[in-house]
Order: sequence, then structure tokens, then C-alpha cells
Amino acid sequence: MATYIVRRVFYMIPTLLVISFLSFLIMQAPPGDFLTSYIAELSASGEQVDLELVESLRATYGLDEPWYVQYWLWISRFVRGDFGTSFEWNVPVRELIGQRLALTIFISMLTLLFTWIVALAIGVYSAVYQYSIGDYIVTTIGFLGLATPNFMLALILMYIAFQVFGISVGGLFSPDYTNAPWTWGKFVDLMKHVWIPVIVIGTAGTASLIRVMRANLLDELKKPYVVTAQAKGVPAWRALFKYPFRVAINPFLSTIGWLLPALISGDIIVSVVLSLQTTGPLYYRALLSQDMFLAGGLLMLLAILTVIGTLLSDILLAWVDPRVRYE
Amino acid sequence: MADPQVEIGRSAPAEEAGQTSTYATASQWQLIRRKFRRHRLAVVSVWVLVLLYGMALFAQFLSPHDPFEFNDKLVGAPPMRVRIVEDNKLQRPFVYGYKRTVDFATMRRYYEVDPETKFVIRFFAKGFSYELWNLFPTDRHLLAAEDGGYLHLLGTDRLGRDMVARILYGARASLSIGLVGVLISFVLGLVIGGISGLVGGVVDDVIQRLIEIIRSFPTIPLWMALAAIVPKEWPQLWVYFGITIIVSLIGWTSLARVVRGKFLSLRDDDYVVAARLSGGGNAWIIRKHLLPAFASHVIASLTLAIPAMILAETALSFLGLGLRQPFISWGVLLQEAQNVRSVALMPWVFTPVLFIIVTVLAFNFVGDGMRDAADPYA
Amino acid sequence: MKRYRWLTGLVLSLVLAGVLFSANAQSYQEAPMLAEMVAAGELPPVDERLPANPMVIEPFEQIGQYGGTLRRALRGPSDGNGWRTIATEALFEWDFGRAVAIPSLAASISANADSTVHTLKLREGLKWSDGHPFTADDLVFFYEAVLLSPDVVGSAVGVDWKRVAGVQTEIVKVDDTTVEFRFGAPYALLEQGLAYHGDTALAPKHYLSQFHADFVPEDELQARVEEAGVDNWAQLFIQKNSVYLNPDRPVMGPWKVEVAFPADQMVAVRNPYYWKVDTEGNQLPYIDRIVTDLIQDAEAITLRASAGDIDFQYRHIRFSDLPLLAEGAETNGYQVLRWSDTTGWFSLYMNQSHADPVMRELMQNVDFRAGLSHAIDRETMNELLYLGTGEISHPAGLAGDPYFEDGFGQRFLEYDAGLANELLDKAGVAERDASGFRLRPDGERLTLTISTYPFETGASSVDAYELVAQYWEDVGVQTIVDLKERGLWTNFVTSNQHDIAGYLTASVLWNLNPTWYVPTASNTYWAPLFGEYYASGGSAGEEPPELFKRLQTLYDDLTTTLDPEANLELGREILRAHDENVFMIGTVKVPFQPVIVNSDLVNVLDQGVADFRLRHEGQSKFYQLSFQNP
Amino acid sequence: MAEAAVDREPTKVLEVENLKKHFPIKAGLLRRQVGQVRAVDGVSFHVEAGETLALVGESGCGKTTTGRLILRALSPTEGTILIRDGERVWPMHRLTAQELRSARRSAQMIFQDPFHSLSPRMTVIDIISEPLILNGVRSGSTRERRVRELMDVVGLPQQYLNRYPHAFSGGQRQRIGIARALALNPKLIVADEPVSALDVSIQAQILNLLQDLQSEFGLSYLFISHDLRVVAHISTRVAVMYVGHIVETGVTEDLFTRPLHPYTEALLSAIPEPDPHVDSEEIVLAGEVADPSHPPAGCIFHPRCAYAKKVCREEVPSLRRIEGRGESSRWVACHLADELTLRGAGLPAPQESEGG
Amino acid sequence: MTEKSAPTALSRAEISADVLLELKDLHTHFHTDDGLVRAVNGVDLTLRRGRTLGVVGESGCGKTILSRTVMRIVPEPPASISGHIFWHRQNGEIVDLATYPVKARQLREVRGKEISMIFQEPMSSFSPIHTIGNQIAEALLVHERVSKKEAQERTIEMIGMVGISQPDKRFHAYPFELSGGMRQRAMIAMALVCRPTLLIADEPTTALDVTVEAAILKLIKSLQAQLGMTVMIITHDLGVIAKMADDVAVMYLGKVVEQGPVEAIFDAPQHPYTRALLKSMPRLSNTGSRLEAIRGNVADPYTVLPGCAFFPRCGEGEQDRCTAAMPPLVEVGDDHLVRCVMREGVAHGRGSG
Repeated sequence: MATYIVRRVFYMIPTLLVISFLSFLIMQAPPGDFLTSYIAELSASGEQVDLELVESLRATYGLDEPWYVQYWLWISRFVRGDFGTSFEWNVPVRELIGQRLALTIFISMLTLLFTWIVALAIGVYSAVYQYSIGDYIVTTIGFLGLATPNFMLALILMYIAFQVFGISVGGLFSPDYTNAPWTWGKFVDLMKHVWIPVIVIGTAGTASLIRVMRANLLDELKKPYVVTAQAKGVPAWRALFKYPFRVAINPFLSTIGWLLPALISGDIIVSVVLSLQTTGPLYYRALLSQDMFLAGGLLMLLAILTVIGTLLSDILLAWVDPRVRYE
Repeated sequence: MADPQVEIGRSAPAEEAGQTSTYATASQWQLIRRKFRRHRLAVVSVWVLVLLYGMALFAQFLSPHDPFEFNDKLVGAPPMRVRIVEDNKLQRPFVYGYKRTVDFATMRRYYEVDPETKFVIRFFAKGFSYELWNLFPTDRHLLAAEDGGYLHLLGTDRLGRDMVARILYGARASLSIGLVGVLISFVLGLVIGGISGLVGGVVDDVIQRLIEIIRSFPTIPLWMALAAIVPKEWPQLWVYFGITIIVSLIGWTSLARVVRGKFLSLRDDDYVVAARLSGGGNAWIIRKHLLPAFASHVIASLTLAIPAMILAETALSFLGLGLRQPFISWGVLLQEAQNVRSVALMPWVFTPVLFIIVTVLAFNFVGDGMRDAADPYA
Repeated sequence: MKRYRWLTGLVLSLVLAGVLFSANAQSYQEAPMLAEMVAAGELPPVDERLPANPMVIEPFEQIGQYGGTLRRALRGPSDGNGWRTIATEALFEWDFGRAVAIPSLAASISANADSTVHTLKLREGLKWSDGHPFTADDLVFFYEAVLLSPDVVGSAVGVDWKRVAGVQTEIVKVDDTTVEFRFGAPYALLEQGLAYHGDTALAPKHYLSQFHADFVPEDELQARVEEAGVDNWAQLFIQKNSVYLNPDRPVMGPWKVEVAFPADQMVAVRNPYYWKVDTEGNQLPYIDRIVTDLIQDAEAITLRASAGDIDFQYRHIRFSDLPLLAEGAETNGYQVLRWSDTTGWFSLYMNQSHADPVMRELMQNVDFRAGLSHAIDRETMNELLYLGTGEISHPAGLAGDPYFEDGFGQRFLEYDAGLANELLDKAGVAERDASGFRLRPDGERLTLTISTYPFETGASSVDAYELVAQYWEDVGVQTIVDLKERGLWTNFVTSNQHDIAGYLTASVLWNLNPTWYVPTASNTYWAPLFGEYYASGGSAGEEPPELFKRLQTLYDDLTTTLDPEANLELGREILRAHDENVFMIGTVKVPFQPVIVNSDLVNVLDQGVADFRLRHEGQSKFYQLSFQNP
Repeated sequence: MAEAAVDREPTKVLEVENLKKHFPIKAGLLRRQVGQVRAVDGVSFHVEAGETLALVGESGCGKTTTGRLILRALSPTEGTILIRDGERVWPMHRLTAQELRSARRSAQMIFQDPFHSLSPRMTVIDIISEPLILNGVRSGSTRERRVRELMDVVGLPQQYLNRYPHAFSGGQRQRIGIARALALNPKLIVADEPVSALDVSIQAQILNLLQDLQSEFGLSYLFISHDLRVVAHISTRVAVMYVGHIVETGVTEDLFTRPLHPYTEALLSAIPEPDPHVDSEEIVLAGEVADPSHPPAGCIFHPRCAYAKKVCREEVPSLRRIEGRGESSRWVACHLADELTLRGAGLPAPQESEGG
Repeated sequence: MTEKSAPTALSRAEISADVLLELKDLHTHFHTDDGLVRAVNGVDLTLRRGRTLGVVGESGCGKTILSRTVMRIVPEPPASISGHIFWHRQNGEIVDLATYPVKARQLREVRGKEISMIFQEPMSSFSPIHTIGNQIAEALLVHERVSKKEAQERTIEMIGMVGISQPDKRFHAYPFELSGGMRQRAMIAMALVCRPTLLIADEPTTALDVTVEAAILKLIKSLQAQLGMTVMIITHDLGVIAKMADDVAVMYLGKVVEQGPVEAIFDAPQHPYTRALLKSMPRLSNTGSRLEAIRGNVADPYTVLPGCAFFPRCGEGEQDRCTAAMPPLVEVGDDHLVRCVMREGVAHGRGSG
């Protein structure tokens, strides 16, 4: 097991290097650079830019260097934990990400909780009562969540929240609480807002999890050991939850690692529509404005989390499933 | 025979019944079809899809109006109701026109049903001219309002364009993007996965690592970057193909995994060994045994991949990276509707969502059914 | 001594403002929150904080009361103009909603006989928000150490008077409160220029010089660079120089940023050293705080506004959302004002310097342009986009602009397909191909590409140009609307690659950035090559034909002609050229810009002009806004 | 290994000498090979023309691997495999892929699981004619004639030509598999547990068929099985395998009645004879089957052998000929073969009941 | 066969006192999409205390379903059960297990406690992710009020009893860590940990090698003697039957076609099917001769033929008599019953004699 982990970590290095390189290429791929979009932004608001000044700015930010020089500068600093400074925000990337991390993780966790509770309950139900009317109904609802474009749902819920509940939309707090220190009131205010993203992001994920849970459980329910448990006189619910459920949930548990990057990125589109104070909109904006270090930092962070997440998943799988552990 | 499922599920042959039963000569696909039919929701969904694709195929014929024809008299008009009763008498189906009033204080248009203007609906009536499939020039339409009238069964958009026509035309792009995208994914997945599974060793390692890397990539930036690579000079049709390729990039890795897995598991199956012992080379084995063996599984995976592609197109359009008007796709229609005033004032411009949902649902159910039926011998 | 300075200040302010000071002459009043700080000894008394001659402002409607928080929303850090326009000060400022520059930080300005040297006197005793005196040194520091420095850039936006007639301007300190602007030629636009871009010219030398290589030893500076985690001191300087992302930077504006983005909410608190008072001697501003929420999505901003969570804003508020906004106004306690819009045309910039000679000849042919113009059904467009309330004209100035003459921009407007065909035939594109499309004189199919990007001015640009394209196709001109990403569009059209650019046109104060009407830079979208020629002094671009050269000469004259009448005539001649030639084909202009205003807010300009050059909402002078019930 | 070397006569259809198959075990950081599973570890035997040699042993002993090695479905690590078809001798162990195609006409395989060895996507005619197509029978009608002929031979009604395997019972499927194996007129058939997946009644049908075919076409079988009752019934000679080694060979009857290796004795004692009157005392072997990746020193069977002595723990016994302990030659790999007197299979049952 | 009880002639009354399980007209039908499968189609059987009943038949004859029907662990639906399963408790109480609803607590109390079962596939019959100790102890925890510690102790004891060395260590082992034989022993431990009255062994050795099979059969026998259990062993292998059973029931297509004491069945089989089975069996004793195969295959489970189901494969029958009606079960000897019209005459003769 230990050598396995060591080997996997060892493999991560070239993978991450390739990813960092690809990340950089992706950031460089769109024509123009941060200044191009900055100038466009300025001229769109009516400003006339001084092209001489722009060239000077380009030199200041090193954007006039060839891409491989820029890459080398970026990655060599990245390795040292220096993610550079965001052009647009004028703030070190690390700080920028750090600031939004807590709330992002909070929402992601909440969404996860929502998704899991709903998905597991429905998944178990529809597996146990396979082909019943209830199964068809929850399956359809699940798929409906999958089929509805997230951003649409976000927009509609946002409008409903505003119209019906009078909730001030955009972000996770009312303006009064945005910069306020944490109090009970602020928490309540957060909870008033947070259900929209949780539902919107959750529904899409729930549907697929329901399918996975249902399929896994159906597979497991066919296994002879279920009959064994039955023959032992174990009550049905206990037989269900102790055996097939435990086995069926394994692939689930192992996806926890995969959620790691999702915790950070969130659902970008939804968070943009809802103007959440999470990393998602930061990321989207950075990509659009070609805020290279910010976009690159986030991209790399996500890639690293994905790779670590995968490793974690495998370790977790080995932990929950003795069969894997001993292989 | 420990497992009762096996015992009852496996139909023993009816040898004694001398006649050749259809079951006995039923090929794999016939059996799949038979098993598929048991999944009732899937069967219904197949018909729904046939209907949807029929709509896309005959979009021009089915559209009562030109999807680009704007109507300054009916900007953002709500759906018209088809009526058959007037003055308590049964009539040919017809719709009433709208009377428009504008509140200049709020800059809002109000539409009121105007019983004075009445447009009778004609079948196979004349309307705008078009060339069906670029082959048959005609101006016949399934439905159209009587000469000079309007028939906006799903309302009009902010420029007074007919939503029915736009949805129908949009179906052409949106429904084909899934298919084409899946086709590209399929070819990529098949070739790369096949090589990976067949050659094995270092090649397999490298391909697996590549897949892992691609999957490590968050999709949104990948899309954004790739969408940015699509040259801006390209005409819309090329952009469409460009977007399709981008969208298909999300699919091929998982398909390659399916293919590889199947290759690996089938490679050592007894009947494949038997074919090898009979003198079959790699090409023969792949063609005669491996491909047919996982074709059904792959098709099931493909079916399940299509809805993701359709949704990806809408998401790309939403981000402003995908197709754009004047090209019509469901994603474009949604992008146009993507604002609060549409939600509040003209919710009917969201009808494309219903079509997306139905399509995605249908593909998912069909895919589900296909997956269950993919292995009729299980 | 102190007392004497105070007296002089009082006298000066009385004289300059021309207003009788009826309030208690012994002292100024200040906001309660500042009074508390003074009481606590954290702040010197208000009289010591104010300059000798504070600028006296007569509120728009009434004397306000202290207190309250004004709420706005911006979409991100690059939305900084939304803050700049309402909260920064300059040497001159615009009068309420008019393009008239009045002295602001400047106490007075005078010029020599030929207007080549302007002497500007600052108010006496001005202080930065940290209490440090604001002097001529700060102005010279900005000009020499920032704007003209080869190493550091303050911003991509320069100042309008950096070069006059090709000669670099000099700024010379005369004494602590006096500077001289020395131009290479007579200069007529300094006051307007200082009002327009003046805020960028304020740099607190005492603060910023710690980040400047000319003032700090290299190793010390390097330490600061590393501490900040940036690459070089220029980046550090840019970072520190931001009035809106750096809370430490001293400012001269009414509010000073306390919490900056990337916080989810930017908070700005009154500047205790603010140097304006109302006619009753109350130190401005009235409002304590301005909070600006960071809301990335424009839809969410719309919803915020209709929920009454925005107090005064038109940025990101769209004409098309009016029905929605009007709905919530009453219940949510706000009103929707209608400010006139000066830029909201969907214009078609006919590229006069087209790279393809055949196309260039067509583009330069007035019949061609007139024909295309007549082909557009503007009434229908108006109906579709603006419920028939939009304004139909070509962009050639606008009523309210001093250079505008009634009747400008009204040629070739009526929809007449027959006339359009006739004119197009006459322009040499009479031949048609099998599909019915017109052919260019060289026999190729005539295809016009309208290059634009998705923007909105009450309606979507994509919709508008699509409509135009359909009308043009109706008269046999194949038309493609090419949507580009904004940055790419800018590159594309400034490098003369386009047939027709689809964009807005400015109509007031164009004399400060003339590129709209005179090809003076490559961003003159209707003749980039000629503009580039002008900007580079003939070293790049292409020498324009006489017609365009004449416009350039006219503009040169305009900048140096001091006589008001002669100056006006020069401008009119420029606009007249546009009226006659329609280099920019106009379609329909948005009727007004809706402005969300909290019903409790007073002193709001009710008939403003939605224009960047007039500083957007800032023209309503936020420092004198006041809540009735703060 | 000595056996094959000594008598190499033209009557031998198959000669296997010192055959080894080692599967690598990879582990560690760089996936280096850290060991090997000695699935087949130096096996030698031969099959005479027209005889059935049974290869018996418990699961995991390497008998299936051996069968696949012979037909080069797996490549051997070491050793020689010669298949003789008339005048031609195929050195299977070193044939190229191209040569193998020809060689495989001489030797074919019947698989254990009739559900997995037939492609469910092909009809009977497709399945049986596959080897014909691959070996150059171009004409469709010739092929069909041959397929019909083969169906007759294995007792499948010709009208089932166009049926799919799923329409057949296990026994019928096995017949299809046999027909496919016969299609190219091989000399040798490797039958890998051909009846162990079948019901007892069907088992009999197939065993009878195999016997009939053998006499009709002069086939030689390498019959791989774990079922000693079946082996006793069908084989001419038996080779007993234990963890990659052959521990004993001999003529069937001889070996069953007088085993020379303690492992053979244990195997025989465990056969459940379908006769309630037979009351044998089976030998329960201690411990577990040896791990083929870490075989014990000395005799591979010694940890479980009740008779093991010091020599057994230290020296590897070679397969040696034992004369005079039966009607024919016997080979055994046991140090103690000369000392031990081991128990054979249960006595013949008394009289058959009525109808027997 | 030292433990095998000698066949004794018991009177009817004595037999009934000795009865443990009585199946009366038991049917288990499956409703499938392809039609109705009559897996168990009217079975009458009696199990007597302390004896071993072997149920033998080919695949698809319904023997496994029969055993599961007794425990009521066939899935209902699609299965539906009718008839009677009389379970005679030690205290004289007789319950009909067929009458309880499928989720009844009473059934659960019988399962694992009074009747328990071992399965063919010891690997898949254990949950892969729980230790065997955990799974064995569970039966105790479910049925008896014992502490976890006590359950563990008793489990370890049981693991030792089935011949697994180092039972306290193996308690914590996972199924995949054990060899096939060890797993089957663990399975037996699981079945026996509550000391059931009846042990049903469903093909307990089919997946095992011959030497391991012998050991497992021996173990079952010795445990039976030790614990005084009744055993019902399901197998297709007549060798196992011969070795293990006191009584034999031969099943064909959901019906018992012949039953009786093992010697009677092997020495004087009455039903043509039984005879054919015996003859098709390869034996060491007649290696040279040709096997007599049964022609054809087991019929399609969906089609119902009138009369005797075996008739199409039977060489002895007469068209008219055999296809007229399902032949009744007739007694041809002491406790020896057969379902064949061809034996009716014989039966009467014997019965009367």
C-alpha cells in the first residue's frame, strides 16, 4: 500500500507538469493578452487609451516576453508557492483565492450534503422498489434535474426568490451584512440566500448520483450474499444497509476525492449567474479578462486538487473496500 | 444453479418443439430490441425522439413563419390560443389577433386578445418559400394562418419572431450537435481506446495518463480556451462544427475507457481465443468478434453521452462561447432569453428549455434502456 | 498667523464663489461622525482641516443633512470607472450636467497673451485625505515622475494636453500653490481637459514617492517589491497608485476607500479633509459612506435595483429593463429618472480607408452610403428596439453640444427601397448575380461585413445590426454581421481590417477626444488608416485625401483657436462634413437612459446627460447628495 | 522430461518436453518484476495417436495453462512442444504467427464453458465455418456442405443451421464447439474440461460423442479434467498434475487401482462414487495447496504429504520410471514411490441394480 | 458411512412423531415476462429428524428453488408460493411457513435459527467487505440476546469447530483472504452458529475440488452427528448423494418423481428418470463400458406438457398412458414412492403384497 501511494505521488509530478504546461497554453491560446481586454474595457466605457502607455504597461507586466519565458517565470514561481499577482485585482493571487475559499467550501459542502442525502435516499428507494411507480417518478424527477440547464434554473429561482420571498439577490448576503463580522444575524442572512445555489447546483449532481446509487444497489441486490443475509434471518432493512448498501456506496465514497476540485471551482456558471462570492466567478472573470496569473493559479490549483483527489479516492476506496486494500 | 435469477431467467431451448422459433434465429440486435421493449419509458422515449428529429428534419415545413421574420406589431407577444368555438358555434380552428397598447411610462407593451381580428388556421397552406433539404423549393406549410394573418402558437420573441419557427429551426442544430459530437467522440474513443486496449504496455500507460490529464482539466476553461481557438473569421456553419468538436472532447475520454475496458475483457474470452485458434488474426478478431461484441455497449454509452453534448452546447452558448445568433440553436435561444425581464415579462421565450428537457430526458431513458438491453445474453 | 490664513481663505472663497456667506462666519460645521473623532482627539478641528478658501457649493435643490449610506453595485475591479466618475476630484470640474468647466481644486487660472502659458493657482491649504498638504509638487510629481517616466505608468489613459501641436507640454512649479502649463502652441482646451481627465493627474507625492525608483534607494525599493509579491517596482507603483483598489492611497475626493475590492463590498467613508462646503458652511459630503457591492452578473444588478437596494445608479441599468424597474419603483421606494443619452446610436462606421481599393472607392462614394442609408427602415427598427420612442438621426453631434447645428444628421434617413436601389445602381453596384446579389465594379459579389461585438444600449447591438443586414439584403447587398469578442473587435477595427464597424458614437465634448469625428487616431473606426497617419505625424498609416486632411486641419485649428465664435465655427464645419457625407450611418438612438434613484435622495440632477465625458452619475455631484431620512 | 527424450516415435501426436510458463509478478515503485508465478514448471508428456491422455489435478494446478500452451494460445516460457500430423511435425513452441495458422489445423481445442466459447452474435453456420473461412475455403457452398456434414457428425439437426447459440442447451452448444474444433480435420484435440459445466445426463452424451469421434476419425485427445470419474471413463492414460508439475503418469486402470504418488492416492480416495454401499475413507490432506509463486523446497507436495520424510523436504524428486508396478510403464515423481503401498480407488460396486 | 442411521421400519405414527418438515402440494411459480415458470410444481416431501435427505436432479429441475421456498427466501414477487410447509418444532408446535407474509417476523425467527442454509458459492455468498467473524456473529446477534463479546466468543468457538485453524485470528479475516475450502467451512460455521434444527446445504461442494469436497462432506456429517441436526442436501451429483443421504428425492421439472431410502433408490430405482440418471453417471467401477445418456434436454420451463414431463425423453413410456394426466405418486416399497404410470401396476402389487 505504501509503495503504491509513493508510486502514485511519484506519477503525479510529470502529470502536473504536463497539466501546468497545458494550462499555460490554454491561457495563452486566445489571441491578445490581459491588456487587450483591459483596453477594450476602457474604450467600451468611453476612454481613449494612450497606445504608448499600453506598450509601456506591457513591458512592466512582462507580457512582451515570448510565451516560453513567461511560462518559465510563472511555473518557477508557482513551485515556490508564489502564484503571482492578479492584473485586474491588484492583489496577490493567493490572497484573492484565500479570501473566497471559506465560503466556496461551505457552499460546496452544503451542496454535497444536500445532494448526498437526497440522492442516497432516492437511489435506495428506487432500487429497492425497482420498476414501481415511485421508482419511475423519482427517476423522472432526477432526470429532470439533470436535463434542466443549470443557469436557467438559477435565473428562475433568483427571480422567484426576489418576487416571492423578497430576498435581495446577487451574492450570498444582503448588502447590510456583506462586510459585517460574523453574527447570528449574518448567518441567518446567509441561510436565506444559500438555498438557491444549493438547490441549483445540487439538482444536477443529484440526478446522476441517483442513477449511480440505483444501479450499484441493483447490482449488489442480485448478489448471493444478500440471500445469505436473508437466510440468516437478518431483518430486511438491516440486510439492506449492512450489506448491499455498504458495498454500493463504495464507489460513492471513492468519488469524495473527485469532489475536491469541485469544492474550489463550484459550479462556475451558476455562481456567475447568482454572483456568489465564491471562487467560481473569480475564475470565470479571470479567464475572460485573461488575467493570466489568477487564471493560471486557479487552473493549476484545480488540476492539483484533481490529481490529489484521484489519489485520495483510490486510497479511500482501498480503505472502505478490503478487497482493494489487499490487492 | 444457486441463483434463482439465473435459473428462471435463462430460457432453455425448445428443441422438442420442432418448429423454428423466432427466438432461436433472433440475432443479437433482435434480442436487444426485444429486451429493450420491456423498458417502457425507453420505448416511449424512442418515439419522442423520432418526433423531435422529425420536427428538426421538417422544420421548414412545420414552421408557420420564417424564423427570421420580425414583426414590429407583435413584439414579445404571448402565445396565441387555438380556438374552435366562436359564438357557441364550432368553427374551423382559428386564433384571435392581438390588440397592442404601450405604456410609455414603463415602456411596456400589453397585448389583449382582439376578437375583431380572427385568423383561420389552414393546413398545407402557403407561407414563406423555402427549399426543403435544399432540394425541393416550395412554400407549403403544415399550418399557417389565413392570408396575411399571424399564427404564433408559442408567442414571439423580443423582435416579434415566431417562437415555434425558432424552436423548430433551433432543433436542427441542437439535435444534430449531439449526434455529430458523439460521432466524433466515438471515433476518437474507439481508435484511442482500441489502441490502448489492444496494444497495451507503454502505449496503454501513456494513453491512460493522457486521459487522466484531460479529465483533470476543468471543463469550463478548456471550453473557453478551445472556443477562443475557433477562428473568428469562420462562417457560422464552420463555427458550428468547431463547437461540435469542442463539445465532443468531453465525451471521448470516457468512451475510450469503455472501449478499452471491453477490449481487455473480451480479449481473453473463450470464443475470441477459439477464433484465434481457428487462425484468426488481429484484424479478423477485431472485426468479427470484438466490434460486434461491444457495439451495443458502446451505442448505449453513446446514447447516454448525447444529452451531455446537447447541454454542453447550451452552456457554451450561455457563456457566449458557442453559437451565436443569427444562427439558431436551442442554446442560442436560451442565451437570448437569459435575462430577468424575460422571466418576468415574457416567460414563453423559455419554451426551448422544455424541448431541451424532453430531449435530454428521452435520450437518457433510451440510453438507460439500451444499457439494460445491451447484453441480451446476461 | 493661522487666524490670518483662515481670514484670507474666507475672503477669497467669498470672492470666488460670488455668494454671500450668511452662516456663522466663525466656523464651519462638520458631520457628526467627524465631530466625534475631533472630540476624541483623533482629528484636528474642521477649521484646520479645510483649506483657506474651501470651494463653496450651492446644493442642487436644498441644503442637505449629514449621514446615511449610499448603495451602488459594480461588476468587478475593471469596472473602476464606476467609482472614479463619482468619487474623484480634479483641478476643474463640470457644472451640474453641463459641459462647462469650473475651477475646483484650482482657485483660478490665467493665460498669457497667446495662450501658450497658463498659470494655475491652487486653493490655499488643501490637504490629502491623510492630512498631508496638497501642493504644486504633487502636480509636478505626477507629470514628471509618473506620466513622462519611462519606467512607470500611472494608467493606460493619458491626459489630453500632453502634447500640443506636436510639442511636449511642460509643467513648472512657481510656488507651492502655483504651476505653469507651458504649451508648444496656443491651447484652447485646457480647462475642459482638466475637468475631463483631471483626476488622473493627482498623485500624492508624499505617499507614492516611497514606491518610486527616483526617490527611494534601490535595495529598499526591492524589499518592498518582494514584500508585495510583484515583479518590479513599476508594478508595485501601479498597485499603490489605485484610488480604488488601494485603501492606503491618500485621495482628494469626498470619500476615501476603506475596504477595497476584492472584498465583496467596497466601503468608502467620508474624507475628513474634504475641501468643499455648502452655502451654509457645512463641510461636504453630506453622506457618510458609499458601499458598492461586487455583483458580477448584470441581471442580478437589475434585480437589486428593482428591489430598491441601489440608491443612485445608471451604470448597468438598461433601457430594456425599464418595465421591470418601473414595476418595483413604488413599492421599493425608488424612482426611475430619464437622463438623455448621448452615445446610444447603433452607428455604421463606413471604412473610408478600406484596405481593398475597390471597396475603398465604394465606401468613399456618397451615393453608396446614401443608398445604404435609405435602405434601412428605421421606423420599424425603432418600433422593434425602442417601442418607437428612439431618436432617428445620423451621429453628427447632438443638441446640447455647442458645435451642433439644428438639422445636422437628417439626410438620407427616410426608408425608400426604390431610392436606395437607384443610388446603389448609380454608385456602380448595379450588376447582380444569379442569387440577386449586387456585384462590385470588379465583378465580385458585394459583401459587406458589419463587425461588432455584443453590447447593449437599450437594445442588443446584435439585434440592431442583424436588422440592418436584413434591410440591406433586401436591396441586394449581401451583408454579414460578424460578432467578435470585445478585445478582438478593438484590435480588428483599429487595424483597418473591417468593412464596416458597428459601434456607438459620442456626441458631446467630442472636441476633447476628436477621434469620433476627426481621423486623429487609429480608433477613428470610419478611417483608421488616416487617423493613424495623423497620430504618428505621418510616419504610419496612409496619407488621407483632401477631404479628410481638411478635417484634421480644422481640428488642429480648433484646439488652438481661443476666440469662442471662431472656435465654434471650426467645430461646426467638422460636424457639417459629417452631416453631408454620413461617414457614419446612423440608425436609431436609445431615447433615454433610465436612472435608479432612491426616493429619499435629494439634490439629484433630474435632467442629466448619460455620458462618460461628463462623468456619468458623477455630474450630479455626489458630495452634495443627501438623504432626507439618513 | 526423460520420457519424451527416450522414445520419440512417429506414433506420438504430441510431445511436450520441459514445458514452463512463468507469469511475472510486478510490484514496487517502477513496477519491476519481483517474482513469478510458476504456473507450469517443467512438464513433459506425450500423446500417442488415437489415445486419450487425461491431465488431472485440482484447480490452479496448471492443467488449463498447459492446454493453452500446447496450442500457443499462450506462449511458453521454456520447453518444446511438437505436434505431429502425418509427415509434418510442428514445433509449436517456436512457430511464428503465420506458421501457427497452418499448425493449428492439426490441433484444435474444445472449451470448458459452452456459454462463453461461442460468440453469441454468430449463427451456428457462422461459427462452424469460421475456421474454414480463415483457412482458405472460399466457396460458400463448399463451406455450407462441410458445416452440414459436421453437424451430422456431432449430432446436431441440420435445420438449426441458422440459429444462434442462445437458442441451444449447454449440451448442444458443446456439440457446436466440437464441430468447430473438427472443421479442419485436426489430429489432436485439447479438450479443456469439456463436460464439467454440463448436467450429468448431458455429460454422458458428450462423452459418448467424443469417444465416437475418436474411433471414427482417429483423433487423439488431451483431456483436461478435474473429475476423476469422467477421466476414468474416457482416458487411456492419465497424468496427474500438482502445482505446475506432473507428479505421476500411467495407464488409467493401473493408476487408479495402484497409485504411486501420495497425492494421487488422496485424489482417488476423495472420489464420491455414486454407490451408497461403497464406504471409503477419504484422505483429508492437511494444509493448503502450495503457492505457485513461492513453491516449497524439495517435493512440492511434501507439506501436505502424510508420508513425507527428510529427503522430501530437501530434494526435488524427478519424474522417474517405475518398472514392474503394473502392466505398463509408470512414471512418478516421488522419492518414496518404491517404499509406499498406496490405496487405489474404491472397489468395483457389487451387481448393478435392475436395468443396469 | 458410519453415522448413517440404519433404515428402520417405523410405523406411521412413529414416523409422524419423527417428522421435522412436511411439504404438502408445494408450488413456487415465477411470473416472468416470458411466461409462468413452475419452478416447484406440487411437491410432497417429508423430512425426518436426524436424517439426511438428498434432493437430486438436473439443472432447472427446481431443487434449489424448493430449498429456498422452504426458507421463504425466494423473491416474492415475482414468485408466488402455495401449498404447505409444515414445520414441526421440538415442543410439538407445528407451523405452516407458507402462510406467513413474506416479511413476517416469524419467518425471520425461523431463518438462521431453526433452519439455516449453506450455499454453493462461498465467495459470493459472503459480503466481500465484512470480516467473516462479523458475518457469522451476526446470526447470533439477530437471534439471541447476546452481547457482542459473547457473540464473538461463540463465533470463534464455531469457527474452530468447523476445522479452521487459529479461529481467533480468522475471525478478523475477510472472505477473499481464505481459500475456497476455508470459506465453505466458514459458511458452515455461519449456518450452524445458532445450532439450527435443519441445515439445508445447497450444492455445498460443487464449486470445490474433489479433495476439498471430501473434507467438507465429512465435516457436515460429523457436525450433524455432533449437533443432532437434520440435513437436506441439494446436489446434482449422485456420488454426493450416495455418500451423504439417508433418503433421496429425485426431482424433475418441479416435481418429485421418486423418493425413498438411499439404498432403495440406488439399488432398485423405479422411475425411468432415476434409472437414466444412474446409468449416465460415469463410475470407476465400469470404466470400460459406454455411458447411457438420456436423450434430449430438460424441457422449456414455460411450456407445460400434459402428463408426465419426462415422457419426451423417456424410452419406456407409452404415448397414451403417459401423456393423459400427471401420474400420481405411488408407493413401491417401504417409504419408496414413484411418480410413473408404468409402475402403477407394480406398485399395487407391492402395496398389496
